[in-house]
Amino acid sequence: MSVLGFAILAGLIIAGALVVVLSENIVHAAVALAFTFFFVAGLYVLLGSPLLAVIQFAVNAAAIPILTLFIIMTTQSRRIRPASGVFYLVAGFLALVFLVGLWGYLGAPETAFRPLGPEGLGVRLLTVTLLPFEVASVLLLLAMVGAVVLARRREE
Amino acid sequence: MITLGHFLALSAVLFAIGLFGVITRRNLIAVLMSVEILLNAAAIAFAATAAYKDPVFFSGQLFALFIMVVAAAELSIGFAILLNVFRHTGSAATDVVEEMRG
Amino acid sequence: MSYLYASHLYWIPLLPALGFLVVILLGRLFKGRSAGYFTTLVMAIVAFLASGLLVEALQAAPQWAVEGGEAVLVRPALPGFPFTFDWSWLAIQGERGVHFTLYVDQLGAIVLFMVAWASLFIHLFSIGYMDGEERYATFFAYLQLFTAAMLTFVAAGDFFIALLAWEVMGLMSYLLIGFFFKKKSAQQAMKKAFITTKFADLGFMVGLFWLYKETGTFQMVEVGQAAEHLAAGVALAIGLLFFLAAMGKSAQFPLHVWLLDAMEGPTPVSAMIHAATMVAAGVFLMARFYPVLEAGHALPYLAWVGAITALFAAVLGAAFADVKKILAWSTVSQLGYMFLGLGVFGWAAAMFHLVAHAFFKALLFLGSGSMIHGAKTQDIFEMNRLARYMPWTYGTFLIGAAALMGIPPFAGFWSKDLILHMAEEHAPLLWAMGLVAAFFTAFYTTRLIVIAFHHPSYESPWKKAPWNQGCPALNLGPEDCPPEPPPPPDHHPHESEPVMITALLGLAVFSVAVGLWGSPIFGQKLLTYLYEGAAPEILPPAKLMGGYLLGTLIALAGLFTAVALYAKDPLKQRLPDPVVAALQRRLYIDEFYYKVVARVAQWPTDLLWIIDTYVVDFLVDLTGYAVGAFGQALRWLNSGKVATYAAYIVLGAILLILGGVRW
Amino acid sequence: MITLTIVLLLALGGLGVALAAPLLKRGSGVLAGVTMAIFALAMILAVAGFNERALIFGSLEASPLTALAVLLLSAAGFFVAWGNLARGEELWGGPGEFFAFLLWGALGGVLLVGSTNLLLFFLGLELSAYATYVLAAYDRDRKESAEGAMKYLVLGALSSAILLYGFALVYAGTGSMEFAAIRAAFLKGAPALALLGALLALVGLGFKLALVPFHAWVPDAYQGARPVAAAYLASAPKIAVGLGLAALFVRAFGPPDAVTQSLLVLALFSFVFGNLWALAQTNLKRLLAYSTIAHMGYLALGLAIGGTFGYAAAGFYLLAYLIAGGAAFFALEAAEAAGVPSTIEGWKGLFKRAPGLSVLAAIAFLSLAGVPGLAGFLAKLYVFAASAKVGLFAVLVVAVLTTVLGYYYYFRVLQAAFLEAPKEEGRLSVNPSLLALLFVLAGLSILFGVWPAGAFSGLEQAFRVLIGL
Repeated sequence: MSVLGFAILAGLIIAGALVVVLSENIVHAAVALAFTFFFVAGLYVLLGSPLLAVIQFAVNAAAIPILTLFIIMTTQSRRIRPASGVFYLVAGFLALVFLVGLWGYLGAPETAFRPLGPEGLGVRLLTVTLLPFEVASVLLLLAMVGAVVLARRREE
Repeated sequence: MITLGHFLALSAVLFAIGLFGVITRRNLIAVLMSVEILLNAAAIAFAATAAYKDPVFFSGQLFALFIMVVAAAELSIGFAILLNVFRHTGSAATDVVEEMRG
Repeated sequence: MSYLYASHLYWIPLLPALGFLVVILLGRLFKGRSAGYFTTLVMAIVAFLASGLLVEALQAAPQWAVEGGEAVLVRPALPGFPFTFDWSWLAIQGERGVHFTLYVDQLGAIVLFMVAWASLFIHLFSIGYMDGEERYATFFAYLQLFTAAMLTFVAAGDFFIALLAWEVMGLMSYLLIGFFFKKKSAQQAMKKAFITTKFADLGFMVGLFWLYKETGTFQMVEVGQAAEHLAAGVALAIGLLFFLAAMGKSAQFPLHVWLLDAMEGPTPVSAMIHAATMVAAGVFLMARFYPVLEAGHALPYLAWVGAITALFAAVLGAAFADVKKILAWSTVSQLGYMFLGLGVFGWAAAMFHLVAHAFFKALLFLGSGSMIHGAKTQDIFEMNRLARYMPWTYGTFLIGAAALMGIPPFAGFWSKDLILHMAEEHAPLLWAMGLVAAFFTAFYTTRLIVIAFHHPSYESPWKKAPWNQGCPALNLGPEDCPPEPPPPPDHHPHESEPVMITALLGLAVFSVAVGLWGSPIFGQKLLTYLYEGAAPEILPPAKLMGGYLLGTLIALAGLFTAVALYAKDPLKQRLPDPVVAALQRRLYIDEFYYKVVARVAQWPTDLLWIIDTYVVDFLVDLTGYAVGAFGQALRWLNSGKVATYAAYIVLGAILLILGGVRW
Repeated sequence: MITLTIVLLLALGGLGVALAAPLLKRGSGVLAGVTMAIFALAMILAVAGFNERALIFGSLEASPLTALAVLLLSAAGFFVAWGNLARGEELWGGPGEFFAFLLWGALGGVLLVGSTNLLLFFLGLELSAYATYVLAAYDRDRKESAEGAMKYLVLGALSSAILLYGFALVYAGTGSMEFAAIRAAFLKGAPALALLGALLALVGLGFKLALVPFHAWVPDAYQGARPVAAAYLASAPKIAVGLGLAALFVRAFGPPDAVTQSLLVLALFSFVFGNLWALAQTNLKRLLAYSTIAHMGYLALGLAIGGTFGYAAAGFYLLAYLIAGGAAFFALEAAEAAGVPSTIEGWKGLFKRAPGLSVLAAIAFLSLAGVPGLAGFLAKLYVFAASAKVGLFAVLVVAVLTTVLGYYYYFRVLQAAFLEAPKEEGRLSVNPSLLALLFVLAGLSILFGVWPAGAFSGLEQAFRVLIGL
């Protein structure tokens, strides 16, 4: 696997995520989110899983940002009022401690890297995870009905 | 040579950024976007682990798929509730939901 | 082998408890005398069940026969006996803890039978006696709960349950003594009873937990088995702690002071709680606790306390004029006999006396209630030739009195002489004290009968005596404790109504029957049931003959002395004033408690009061305030801000991670 | 097969209700009846199949524990559906769909408890969580509802992301998603990464259980929701996560000391702070919310102690809390429906105006406070006994002391209702169906308060099978 490819993707992902959490313009943040997810899809390609990459692209890098932009327009949000400096400090500190706390544990042992083709993944999806697959459908249905019920216009 | 550790480190950084976003953002939409980052950080860790350590079942990559489903569902309900908030207050800033306290 | 009544024995304590709930909760629905009828009906069912249980228990119990002075086992106990019922209510699996265990052996069955029937008759009597009183239904509810507690206590197979029942009994006794709580003397009496018995109950609690620490169980059977493994000193200490509780409950010297004043309660209560059942609970507890007492060699203490109490109370009984107080002294004295019996290895004799006494003393108390009802006074001097006006009361009272005095063939004769016989064998000095007490028993009983039933109404010398103004034993002056007004001079007593007479007759029958059941005439049948193979009380009549003869002579001596002294001139005072004053003021023991003990105790009390008022209250207030303020102050933490909440979550996660590193 | 039937019943029942709801615009009573019937059927099936052992589709385990989850969750759903009869029609925006969320939420809980791998566990958790997000927001006409639900959702999403990340680390540490393999890895000596993941998972589950410091959403969400919905928020996720945590500990994590000790600390924080906060409340919904936090602390104490007895004690706590806490919320609902605001001020003199309701509410509050004779008392006693058994005396002392605080604030409510004079005169007409529900719940509180043995032995049986004894 290309070290260079990973480094570039990782850098882009982190940069995109930073824009998402720092930009005061909410539209910029949403677009940056789309780009971040797009690069994450690239990471999945690097992991040898084009199926995952495609779905990541379709759902996370396209559908979700579009939905987000739609809501941004509906609520007429433009700028995000920045939090007070203290808050940035606290949050930055917490995030840092979290990262440092994790860091000590990272560094999994070296193992061989084995990709799996889309067919294999698809077969496993409908065998190993058949029940979760069905449950996910209920989950989506629930979300759909819930969203409809909550957002439906009042019928006088 | 890229190892699992690299991927996990990336996901950890991404997760930390997401946490930072959840705490500092003062717009509910932006907070939810930060949550999306958190979910993706987890998905990266799952997908990478599957490729490195779970050669038989690859269940981590399946999990990553389900995370996308969950993220979509979460966002749809979240936005529906957000619309209700907006309908009552005319804003999506976090300070409109700070009335109840104590 | 299946036992119909034994397998449902829990109904026996449960029914009166339910009766209590029904009457308390639906109190308003019970109009007129209906509460009395209802609870009496409940007791009738309980008495029926207890009788069935008794029959089953006696069939299943080991059968003994008396052959040539030796008890011979005819047939061992049937399987399933003693009856037990175990409801592991709060018990944790694999742990010993508190089990709601009922345990009924032949002794338990006999005492349950006694309590149930005595309670039934007392309920019946109260229907008429309490008629027209305020809180009529409440009275019966209390009686029900008391009965439930007493039955639970008798049937308890676990000392912890016994303690709970014991405390409920104490509570009901306290509430019933103060039933006429508008009287200052009743208030003071209930306080006195409460403080005295609570002090004694400390012994039960401390002893019980010490016992649990030593044996790891509350179960009576297991305690009995573990007793012999206890160190002698520990067994003695625990035994004496339990004995302290029994002394308080059974009014033994020097903790007898509360029982006299407990007569402030309604007369049926005196009969039920302060004569027949609750005060006997102390004796019963000692009987259940016998293995530990034996292991600790604590029995001589019981014997001495019992003998002193028996004598002392019998003497004082001869100096009083209030019919209920005379009977109260008599109760104290008879309970002393029971402890004496236990203390001289006369276990079965003491139990026999317990059962017999319960019936005849309940009879006497109810008889006194009938007398009070008819004569409108409690003072025997003020009663007007009751024998003429109240023939039924008179007749039944005579039966009870004969039993108390020990005139053959009535109950007290058989049981008391058996105790005295055991004392003769093991402690001659105590035997002599017992004999003197027996003389005084006959004396005061005859005095009571002669003055109350045969003499016309006099102006009471008791009320005139300068040393009796107010209630010195209750620390009350004349203004708070005025003497009861005498009945109008031309008052003609009348016989009580049929329900009350029925109760008297029933108890009379039982007190005769129980005596005969344990007498050699019927082969000491009752005693063979109580016999547990440890005490040599079952003797052929020939061996006892001397004792019987002596007992009869002493009783007759007391009787004739009293007749000689009081037949002609009951008012004549034959002892010098200071002696009479000392006797009538109970040898100043109560006043000693009030004056000296209470005053010495006043210092720490005052100190405690100061601490309580200025320190504890302050601390409590401060704590309450501080906690409330703390709660208020912490509210700002929940600021309502999403970001803050999220920060808490992240912070919590970090702390968990860092904490997790440590492990 | 019975367990699969129950799963299908709940899933398809929810689907059917959701489809029928738009057609029956004014017929939410019918749907309530159908829902109650489905839950009742599920309970019957669960009892029938209590001892069934099977592995369904390789990821759902039919076991007594799963049956227990079905029983408790169905009971919660049944009571909430019943409670909703009173004012169901007023729930604007979907009176019928309400019931679909009850069914799906219960389904999520069952899947969570019965799952044998991280994936199904997570999906079950999300399913039950989403149902409660929607229910929290259901009272759309009130701003508080939207506010509470928004906070709940945002924080819930954050916490489930943390849980998810924890699962990812567990997966990275052990290389498997299956509980059995994870457990094997943990027993060999927990890999650091997996241990860390388990701790992060505890954060997410602690959030659902409302343990301090993951508790802050609880009062706001409860205050915003209508009391019936709050009753569901307070019961169903707690049952699911409480039992699920035990299952996760035993089946997957071992459980390692680090995790149980952490849970113990969270429990300690919860019953101390929950009770302190509750002291300061005047709004009854917030009071109940903070007291829920405290109760979940006691529950977590039982879970942290573990073993058959600890888990069974926690299970009994869930049962007692489900009954009494639910009843308390339904009492608020009944009072609100009669026009009494849910504040201590509003409840003053309620006894004079609605004696039946007051007495039944009092039983619920007394059970929550832990008065002997009611289920809540025994629940606390069992948990305390469990902690005494393992020698946690310091924690035990704190737990008992904080219980006293609980007495204080619950009695404050009762004092207002029973001893103080009402502000307004006149009898209130209380909805009879709610009154009947309260009557049933009070009866259950008393029943389990005097006869816990049956329920407790069932719980012990379920956890004994779980632990594999």
